[in-house]
Formats: sequence, C-alpha cells, structure tokens
Amino acid sequence: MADTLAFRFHLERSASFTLDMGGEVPLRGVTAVSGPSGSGKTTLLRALAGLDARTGDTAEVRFRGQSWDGPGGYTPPEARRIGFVFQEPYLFTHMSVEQNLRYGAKRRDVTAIDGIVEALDLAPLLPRGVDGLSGGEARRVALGRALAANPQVLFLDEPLSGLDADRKAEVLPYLARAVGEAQVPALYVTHATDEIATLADRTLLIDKGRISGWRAAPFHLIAGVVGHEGEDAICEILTGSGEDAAAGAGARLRVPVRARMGERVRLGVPRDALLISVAHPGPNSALAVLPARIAEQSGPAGPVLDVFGQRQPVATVPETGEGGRVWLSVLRVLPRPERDDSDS
Amino acid sequence: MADTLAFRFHLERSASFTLDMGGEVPLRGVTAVSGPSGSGKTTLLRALAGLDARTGDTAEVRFRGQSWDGPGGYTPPEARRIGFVFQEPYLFTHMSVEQNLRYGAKRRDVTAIDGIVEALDLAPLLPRGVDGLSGGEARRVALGRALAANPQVLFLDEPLSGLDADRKAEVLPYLARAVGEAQVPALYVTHATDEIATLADRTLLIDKGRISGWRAAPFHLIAGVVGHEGEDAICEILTGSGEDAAAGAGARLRVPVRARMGERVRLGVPRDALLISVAHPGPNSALAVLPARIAEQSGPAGPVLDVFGQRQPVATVPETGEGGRVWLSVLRVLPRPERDDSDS
Amino acid sequence: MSLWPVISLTLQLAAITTIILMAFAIPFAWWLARTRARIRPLLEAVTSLPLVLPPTVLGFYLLILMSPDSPLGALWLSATGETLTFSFTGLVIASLFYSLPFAVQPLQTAFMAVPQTTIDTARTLGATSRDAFFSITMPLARRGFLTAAVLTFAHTIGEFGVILMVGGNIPGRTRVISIEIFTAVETLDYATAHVLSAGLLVFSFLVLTVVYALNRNGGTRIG
Amino acid sequence: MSLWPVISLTLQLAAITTIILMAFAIPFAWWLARTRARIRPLLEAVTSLPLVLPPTVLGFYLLILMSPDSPLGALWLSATGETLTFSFTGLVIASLFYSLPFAVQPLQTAFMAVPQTTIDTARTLGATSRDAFFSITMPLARRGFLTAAVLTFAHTIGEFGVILMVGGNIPGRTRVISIEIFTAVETLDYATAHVLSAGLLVFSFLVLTVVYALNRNGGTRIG
Amino acid sequence: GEVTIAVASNFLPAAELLAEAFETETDDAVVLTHGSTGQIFAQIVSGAPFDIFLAADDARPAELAARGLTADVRPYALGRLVLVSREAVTREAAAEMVTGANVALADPLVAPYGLAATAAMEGLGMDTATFQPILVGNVGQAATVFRTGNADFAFVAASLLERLDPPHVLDLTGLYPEIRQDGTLLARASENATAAAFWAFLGSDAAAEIIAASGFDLPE
Ligand SMILES: Nc1ncnc2c1ncn2[C@@H]1O[C@H](COP(=O)(O)OP(=O)(O)OP(=O)(O)O)[C@@H](O)[C@H]1O
Ligand SMILES: Nc1ncnc2c1ncn2[C@@H]1O[C@H](COP(=O)(O)OP(=O)(O)OP(=O)(O)O)[C@@H](O)[C@H]1O
Ligand code: MOO
Ligand SMILES: [Mg+2]
Ligand SMILES: [Mg+2]
Repeated sequence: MADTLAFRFHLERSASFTLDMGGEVPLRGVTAVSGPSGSGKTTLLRALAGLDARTGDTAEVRFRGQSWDGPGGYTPPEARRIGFVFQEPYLFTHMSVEQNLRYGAKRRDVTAIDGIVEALDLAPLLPRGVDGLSGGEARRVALGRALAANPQVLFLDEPLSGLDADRKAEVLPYLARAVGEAQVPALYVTHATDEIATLADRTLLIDKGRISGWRAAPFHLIAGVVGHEGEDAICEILTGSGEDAAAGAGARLRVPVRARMGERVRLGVPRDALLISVAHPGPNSALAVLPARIAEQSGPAGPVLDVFGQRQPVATVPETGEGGRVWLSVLRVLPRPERDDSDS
Repeated sequence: MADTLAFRFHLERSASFTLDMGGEVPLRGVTAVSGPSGSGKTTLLRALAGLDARTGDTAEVRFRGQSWDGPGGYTPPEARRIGFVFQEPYLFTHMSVEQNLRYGAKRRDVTAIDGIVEALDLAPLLPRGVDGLSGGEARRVALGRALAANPQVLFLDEPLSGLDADRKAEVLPYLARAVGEAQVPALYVTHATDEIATLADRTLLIDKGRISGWRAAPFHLIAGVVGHEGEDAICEILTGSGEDAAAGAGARLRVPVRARMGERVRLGVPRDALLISVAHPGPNSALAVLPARIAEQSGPAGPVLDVFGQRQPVATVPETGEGGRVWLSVLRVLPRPERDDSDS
Repeated sequence: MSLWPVISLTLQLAAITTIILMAFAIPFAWWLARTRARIRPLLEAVTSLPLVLPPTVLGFYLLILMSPDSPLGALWLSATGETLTFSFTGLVIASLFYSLPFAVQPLQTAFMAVPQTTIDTARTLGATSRDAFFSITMPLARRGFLTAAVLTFAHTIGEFGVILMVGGNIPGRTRVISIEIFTAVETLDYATAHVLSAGLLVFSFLVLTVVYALNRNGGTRIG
Repeated sequence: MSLWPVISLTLQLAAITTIILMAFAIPFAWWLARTRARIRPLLEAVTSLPLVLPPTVLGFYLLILMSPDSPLGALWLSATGETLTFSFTGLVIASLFYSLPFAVQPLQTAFMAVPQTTIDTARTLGATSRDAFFSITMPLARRGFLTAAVLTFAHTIGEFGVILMVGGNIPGRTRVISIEIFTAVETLDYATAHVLSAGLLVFSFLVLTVVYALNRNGGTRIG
Repeated sequence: GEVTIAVASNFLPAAELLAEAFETETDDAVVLTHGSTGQIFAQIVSGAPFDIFLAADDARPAELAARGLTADVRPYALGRLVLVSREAVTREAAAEMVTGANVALADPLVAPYGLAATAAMEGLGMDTATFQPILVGNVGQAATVFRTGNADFAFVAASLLERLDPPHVLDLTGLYPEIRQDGTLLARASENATAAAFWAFLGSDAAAEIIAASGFDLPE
C-alpha cells in the first residue's frame, strides 16, 4: 500500500480550461503546489476533495491505496477526512467563531481545540459572530476550523495570504508542527516564496491545467537546538543528514523559533537571503557566514552546494574550480521544527 | 489648500474595538498602511470612503481642503472619486468580467479601458462570467475595475494578495506608474514587505485602532536608465537626489523593469536582500556590490547610510568608526518607475 | 358570449395590481430588509395580516372602507363623481390589499440576501445609492422579484371573493374571468367551467414556463 | 354558540397543512434551486398554477378528483370506509394544493441564495450532504422558511372557498373559522363578524409579531 | 339520531329556528350546513353526507331527482322579494328613481332571487337591457352592499329584513314569478329515521309558522 495520493483527472471546466493531469503525491511533509493564476491549483484541490464532479468528468483518486473516486469505489467528501482551507474563508455566518471552530471537530469527535485556539490566537474572538471579523481574523478562523477537524491530510489554498508578517511567523511554525509532529501531510498552494522555503518538501508545478514539473525542496539546512537566548533558539548546523547526523563545525545561528533542546529544526533559506562569495566576505551583517563547497557545478537540477555534508540546490554559483570552496552569507532563515524521521 | 487627506475619527465598532485616530496623509505617492491583523486598517479605509457611518460615530474628513465629512459638509461615497480595492474581490456576479470593469468607468465617463486590460492581462477573461474565475483572476478584475473608474485617489486593501510572484512583478510596476505618472496618490494596506519596499513613500503604522507611528520610505536607491539588455533595463545609481542628480560612480545594475532610456527608477532593496560588510566582500553572487558610508551610527530613526550621496535608513550597521566605509551587497532590487518631480 | 372583455379586464387588473404593488413593495421591502428599527417585526406582521381574513370578509371591510359614506370613499366621489366601490379602481385597491404579502415577503427575503459589501463597492465606483439599487440590488435579487410578481399576478387572477364583493360583477367594468368560471360552476354549466379553467391553466402554464425559462440562465450565483 | 371546536379545527388544519407542505416543499424547493434539469421551468410553472384558479373552482375540481367515484376517492373509501371529501383529511389535501406556491417559491428563492461554497466547506469538515443541509443551508435560508411557513399558515387560515367546497361546512368536522366569519357576513350578522375578525386579526398579529421579532436577531448577513 | 341538512344561505336563519324547534320536540340532533345552492348541488353529486337539501330554487332539486339521488321532493317555502332603499319609494316612482342609481341584486345567473329581481325591475318599468345594476353573489351580499352604504337600492329577500333593518321597504308581490324553494329528502337518507322525521316536521303547521315568520310565503 503506497503511502501516496495518486490521481488522474480529465475535467472540462470551460472551452478554454481543462484540468488534464495524473500524478502521485507522497504523503509525507508538505507538497507545495505552485503555478500562475488560473493554472488549475484550486480546481485540482477541489477535485481531489471530491467537490464539483460533473457529467463528462473523469476522475480516479487513490489515497493510501484506498479508492476515493473512480472504478475502485467512491468515498464522499465528508469521509475523506481532508482539512481544506479554501482561498476565501467561507465562514458560517450564522454561527459564532467558536461554533465555526467546533463544526468539524464535533463531527470527528474532537473535543479539545485549545491548542489550535492558542496557536492561532483565537481566544479573544471565540464568542463573537463572524460578521465583523477583519480579513486576517477570518482567515485564521478558517484555518483553525480545518485543523480542528482532525484531518488525515491538509489541503491548504493560500492559507496565510492576508496575514501580517508577525502573525505569519507565528502560524508557519505551528503549521510545520502539525505537519511534522502530528504527521499530517499537506498539499499547500502558495505564491509566497517564503512559505515554500519554510515548509515545502517538494513542489508540484502546474500550468494551464497540466503538471509542468516537480521541484525538490528549496535550499535549507538541518540544525539541532543547542540552547536558548530569550525567545529565540540557538541552533547548530548538523553534519550530514538523516539519523546519523553529527554536530556541525561549530556553526551556530540564533533563530526565532520555539523548540525544545535537542530538537531538530529545518532552516529554510530564501533565495534572496543567500549570498555566495568566493572569498571569505569578512565581518558583515549576515546572520551567519558558513563555509561550503560546490558539489556539482551543473547537475541535472542546477548547481548543488555541500554545506557541512548537507547537499542543497542553488540557482547559480560563482566561477571557481570543481570542488571549489565558497562562503555563504545567510541573511535570514525560516525555521520549521522537524519530525525525527525526517528524510530531507 | 493643503494637498493632504486629513481625518479625525471616533468609531465604536464593538466593546473591544474603537477606531480612534486623527492624522494627515500627504497626497503624493504611496502611503503604506501597516499593522497587525484586526488593528483597524480596513475600518480606516472604509471610514475615509464614507461607508458604514453609524449613529454615535464622529468623523471629520477633508480631502485637498474639501470637506468629505464633518461640520464642513458631507460628500457621499460615490462623489469622492476613490478607487477602492477591497480585501475580497466583491465582483458583481450578475455581470461579465467586462461589465464589471466598465461599471465604474461608465459612471465616470471613461471609455478606454484597454491600458488596464493589457496591464492586468484581462483580455482573455473579458467575455466570461465571474463565477468560474480563479482567486487571482478575480483579484485582478477587482483591481482593474477600481483603476478604470478614473479615481483621484486609490484605497488599496491588500490588492496583490493571492497573485503569483510573476504576476505581482508585472502588476506592481503598473501600479507604480499609475501612482507616479497619473499622479494618483494611494493608501495601500499590505503585509508584504516587498510591496512596501517597492512602492511606499511612507508608512502609516496602526495598532489597536490608533496610529502608532509613521515610518519614512524604506531603503531604496534612485537610478537612471542608461541602457537595455533583453527585457531588462540597465540602471545607474544617481549621485545625490532631487533634480540635480548626477550619475553615480559607475555602479550599474541590471533590473527587470520596462522603462525608457533616461527615465528615473526607484530601486527598493528589501531588508533581507541587503548585506553590509566592513571589508569589500570579494566576488560574490550579489546583483551589485556598492561602496557606502555610515552617515549616522544611531540617528533618531536608526542608523543611516550614505550611498552615492543618497541617505537611506537601515536596521543595523556593523561596528566601525563614525564615517566608516562599508560595502553593500545588494541581492535583489524592486524597481518602481519614478515621476520626474520625485522628492524621495 | 364573447369572453374577450372579461379576459382583457382580468389581465388589466392583474397587470395594474402587479405594477402598483411592486412599485410600493420594492422600496418597502428594501427598507424592511435593511432597517434596524424596533418597529420592523410589527410592520412585518401587519404585512401578513390581509392573508388571515377570508376574501369575502376582507371584501366586506373594504366595502365599508371605500363606501361613499367613508372619508376615503367620499373624497373619491367628490373628486371623480364616481363611487370607489364597483369601479375598476376599487378592484385595484382591493387587489392591492390582498396581494400585499405575496409581493413584500419574497422581495424582503431576496433583498436580505444581497451583501452590503457588494453595494458598497458599487458606491465607490460612482453609483449613487439609487443607481446601485437598480444596477446591483435589483439584478441580484431578481429571483425574489420573479416570485413576488408571479405570486401577485397569479393570485390576482385567481381571487374572486374580494372582487365579487367590492366589484359587483359588472360586465366590462368589474367582471373578471374568475367570476365567470365561478358562475359557470354554480349554474351547473360544467362544460363552460371546464373550457374556461383549462384555457386559463394552459395559458398560465405557458406564460409561467416562459418566464421561468428566461430567468433560468441567470439565477443567483450558486458556486 | 361555542367557537372552540371551530377555532381548534382551524388551527389544526393550518398547522397540519403547514407541516406537511413544508416537509414536501423543502426537498422539492431545494432540488429546484440546485438542479440544472431542463424540466425545471416547467415544474416551477406547475407549482404556481393552483393560484390562478378561483378557490371555489379549484375546490370544484378537487371535489371531482376526490369524490368516491374517482379512482383516488374510491381507493380512500375502500381503505378507510370514509369518503375523502367532507372529511378533515380531504380539507388537508385541498389546503396542500392551494398553498403549494406559497411554500415552494420563497424557499426556492432562499435556497438559491445559499452559496454552494459554504456547503462544500461543511462537507470537507465531515458533514454528510444531509447534515450540511440541516446545519448550514436551513439556518442560512431561515428567512425563506419563515416566509414560506407564515404565508402557508396564514393563507390556510384565511382561505375558505376551497374548504367550503371540499369540506361542506360540517360543524366539528370541516367547519373552520373563516367559514364562520363568512357565514356571519352573509347572514348580515355583522356584530359576530366584527368580533370574530377582530379576534382573528389580533391573534394573528400577536403571533406574527413574536415570530418576526424572534427572527430579527439573526437575519441573513447584510454586512 | 342525527340529521344533516344542507341549507341555501338565504334560508339559514329560518332553518336554525326550525332545527331548534325540532330538537326540543324530538331529542334528535340537527347538523346544519349552508352554502349557495349551486355549490351544495355539486357537493351532493360528489357524495356529500347530507340527508336533506333545502334549496333556493326548484331547478337543482329537479336535477338531483333526474339523477336518482332523491327520495322525495317538494316545495317548502316561497321566496319573497322586496326592494330596500334609503328614501321612500313607490311602485310608480321606482323606475325613475332607480334608473341610474346604484342598485344591488344577486346575479340572476346564479341566484333565483336575482332572476326574480330582474323580472321585478321590468315589472316596475325599467329597461333592463340598458341599465347596469350591481350584480353580486347572492341576496346576502346584495344586502351587505346596501347596508355598507355602497348602494342606494337593493333587491333582497324579505327573510333578511329583520337583520337588515332598512329605512324603507317596497313590497314587490306580484311583480315577479313565484320563487319556489324546493326541498328534497335525499336517497342516501332512506335508512335515517331522524331525516324522515324532520322531513315530516318540515311540512307541519309548527314549521309553517316559523317559515312564515321568517319572511317567506308558504307553498300550497
Ligand atoms: N461590525 C463590526 N462589529 C464588531 N467588530 C468589528 C466590526 N467591524 C470591525 N470590527 C473589529 O474591528 C477590528 C478592526 O477590523 P479591521 O477589519 O479594520 O482590521 P484590519 O486591520 O483590516 O485587519 P486585517 O489585516 O486582518 O484585515 C477587528 O478586531 C474587527 O473584528
Ligand atoms: N466553473 C468554471 N467555469 C469556467 N471556468 C472555470 C470554472 N472553474 C474554473 N475555471 C477556470 O479554470 C481555470 C483554473 O482555475 P483555478 O481556480 O483552479 O485556478 P488557480 O490555479 O487556483 O488560480 P489562482 O492562483 O488565481 O487561485 C481558471 O482560468 C478559471 O477561470
Ligand atoms: O339563496 Mo340565493 O343564492 O341568494 O337566491
Ligand atoms: Mg485558486
Ligand atoms: Mg482588513
């Protein structure tokens, strides 16, 4: 029984748009779904959830070997246990915020929603009606409502758009924990490169209703928490990856993340926040300057760097000989607490 | 007659939220409005537009000396000529995309909407109904509809959220041109630091219904277009600012922006994309390495750098003596074509 | 017996009643849908009241209200030289009363479903509140308009208790088709009753089908 | 003359009619609101037809339809030993017919205004389509439920033409308050007519006001 | 026992008195239902559970007899038509006064009193071909129209005079053909002893007295 979500669709939505794709998404971590506006991301998620079937559509969906749609049998949307956060909040206007949050929970026999309420800072909103909620408040409620329903997989359609930077910085690690610790895999539609850098284990690229490619996880480093300073954690880059990771050569970063001592943290480095120098750049304002090595000048998926034994893709590398030494100035990292069997 | 939008509000929205503020916004360029979710940004814009007045509310609004609300007289929303892009698209579901676009235009005697259609890439959507539109498509239509109504001021509530990076990169300069060339000032609510870096001439900070501060334009450099390479423009940083700007010390950048030769371009540099080194960092992957000088180690609004005579604020500077030389590695710039009388 | 005057009168009555009632009910229902006034439930209740009185009884009270002895009737008499009762005008007034709930309530329901935010958007795009009502609210609430108009029109065609009482079955002036069918049934002229009823049904069915079919392609957004 | 049996019968008839009609109209209106079937405008038209026939005439045809000589009436007679006409059951059936449009149309209007996306959201949260109907659609469409129930209930109380024809005005069995008032007017017993009408109006007004006031705090989202 | 009697509306007040008298005399119960003659006819044809039908004309009972639905048919009263008015009116002046004024009468097509009224109008010298009166459903409605001030004249049944209490009444005896109100004992009541008893009581002197006092003439 493959631990995947396999699908094949042919959905004619209009004369100019047909969703026509097949694929298999591993049910581990976060699969980002990316593509231009109107490329079919929302259509794909809705189809996987079993919404909007029409005559003429053909669909086949298998979740962990169980048939959700197609010749193998049909599972109605409510039985698929998907936590779906739509692009718009779609709150239930006849209910209070708390009733909204409990709607799915009640139906899946979940009683404790305190963790979610706290993580999304929803407590002051609970008794209110949803009518006067601000844009960001409504989005957080929608996110909390989906998470509270104890899903076995998350479908998130731009769940953090409309949230301010501080709020995002709070919610992202929470989502990462949900995906990591509770082992709930996610399909995550987003246009924000930060969110992909933080969360994505892989990216599914869509264009004009077809799959246009897959991309591996963007540049990130695995580190271990070795101390705390105020609200932040002190992380040390691990050497190598996987179970046998050893501590890096003393490279430490101060990272704004709540994590336990010894816990592993994935530090995503957005493309714009990584400067590669041929010589040591000297003292500068970067978070850290790390030694690295060019592992592949031009691999099949572009150049690859080796940082303390962790091999990571980058967009371009400066001209040096193969195996040449480079220095990485890391201007910003996006932390994601990692589950222990992580393979990334 | 002050060229400002002056206001004073006391609006009780609920037991826990009151918008209670007064201020004056210059009607030049873009005033970003920023603050946590639920701080009152949307409430402020709606109040300025004259929507939702209730008994008990007090309001006074003057636009370029003309009374919009308060003892000096009342101007109804439709007569204020505001181009309002709401947080949600709120398209007219009984109309086609084209009818939506023309709704405001017709009422303000605008007949040509081709420029907007082209800039927002709306042509393929025109004959469609709005029901099947994707999230990003709907937002573009909402933006186009507001722009087509020939506004004298723009109120934009997260107008680009939900747009993919490529699309954003297309729309941002268009907005910048609208604000710059057509001289339409804007109030621009956004959580995206990129958008602030690109567009904002100043930022109004809001918290819990009150004004919590003002911030000057974030780090940016004024450059002139000296050539083209493919789709990109080659920009040269100007020395000093204002009318008498002279060419910089040969510092040139290749920037993805459509601009005419000789035109001035403002290059926003996001905080994360600026690395300050004490020594020359050597060859690296940055877009450009620029010499700079620490003009103020700790001014009233934080440290200030001097780059080719342009003084710009930064978050922190490394430890060197006063007037110390530093080097800036610029990893990314966000271009905005500039009107010629720019004062920034 | 030529039926044409009867049919023409019936259609005129139904059409005029529907037009006048919609003209009144539209602003009234709109106000009811948006107001936060305390008095709203009272007015909503009053609006439904014409329903609970049997038509003949409603007709009886309208007779009293519109009689030449009453202020209203006297005014009308002195102004026009005719009595209000047993005139076409009297019929219209009576029809307005008994069809009021069918016009107001579906409109109110439909208006309540039009989001204020959409109207606000139209205002910022240069529409006066009046313009926004016609260009936004009305089309969005059109299912309610349809329901209100159909119920009012059909009910005016079918009602005869009030009409007979207030109008008095005067050929060319107040004799409508429902009374004609009623007469046929009462006089055991079942053949005529069947023909007239079948004709009315078929005609109404065709008109209604066309009306609903035209409305079909629009319909409130459901996706 | 004790009025209690008459009042009690009236309320029973109105209540039972409303309950049965809502039970039928809710799924039917829901289906009409969502279907894309070609037949929809036809069914919508048929639903409105009971309105265009005068009540007495509608009663006449129902009398024929339900008489012991008809298949339906004969079946009922052999099953229960009683005739369908001139029985309470017959009244209920007749009331169902003539109040049908008032139940279906406001419900359909309200259902059409409930966004499919909201229902989809409920489905992904674990609600079956049935559960979503009760927990989401019904509360969101409650203004339509209110309108449908009020119009049906009130109209059943006020109608008497059909009832008189099909029920035969038998005390304790088919005599309802509207007939009682009608009789009073017809026999010039105006004092009784005034008292009964006033009582009915005041009672209805109070009930309706309470119903509307209770509904007030909810109301479809308007902002 | 119990008897169900369907009564034409114009006879209802009299029927109530008869029922009262019968009930005190016999211990049996009388259930009265009323409506227009045409409506009751249609109901009887459709199997209405009526034992006796007191019609406002002789046509419907005859039609029922022709269909074999009756056990017995006979006249029980003769209707009396009067003209009520606000100002005193004589037979001689009637034509002039009434023509052009608001006159209410029951629709002759539906109601026997209406037919009689048409005859009376001709007898009074009015031109019914050109003159347009107000036609309503039955004499009760004609009376209501007069009473509420909406008509200056109305042709009504004498049986309504007590309740109507009009300012002026013009007797029209002899100006209209006899308004024969036939009653019938329905075939379905053949087993009902109470029905038979009431049918007999209707022909008694006691009943005749009540009928006459109610504003009807008595058949021979
Ligand atoms: N009608 C109302 N009733 C009750 N509370 C309201 C109402 N309107 C606004 N509020 C509250 O006022 C606060 C400000 O709302 P507003 O929409 O202005 O926030 P915002 O700054 O735009 O936030 P966001 O970035 O999330 O859109 C919120 O806490 C909101 O819940
Ligand atoms: N019911 C429909 N009728 C017509 N066209 C439709 C329908 N549903 C979707 N489409 C079209 O299909 C395309 C894909 O839409 P979809 O919502 O999946 O895009 P998306 O990738 O989610 O885009 P975005 O990032 O803007 O949300 C769009 O061009 C849209 O207009
Ligand atoms: O009893 Mo009638 O129908 O008024 O002649
Ligand atoms: Mg989408
Ligand atoms: Mg907001």
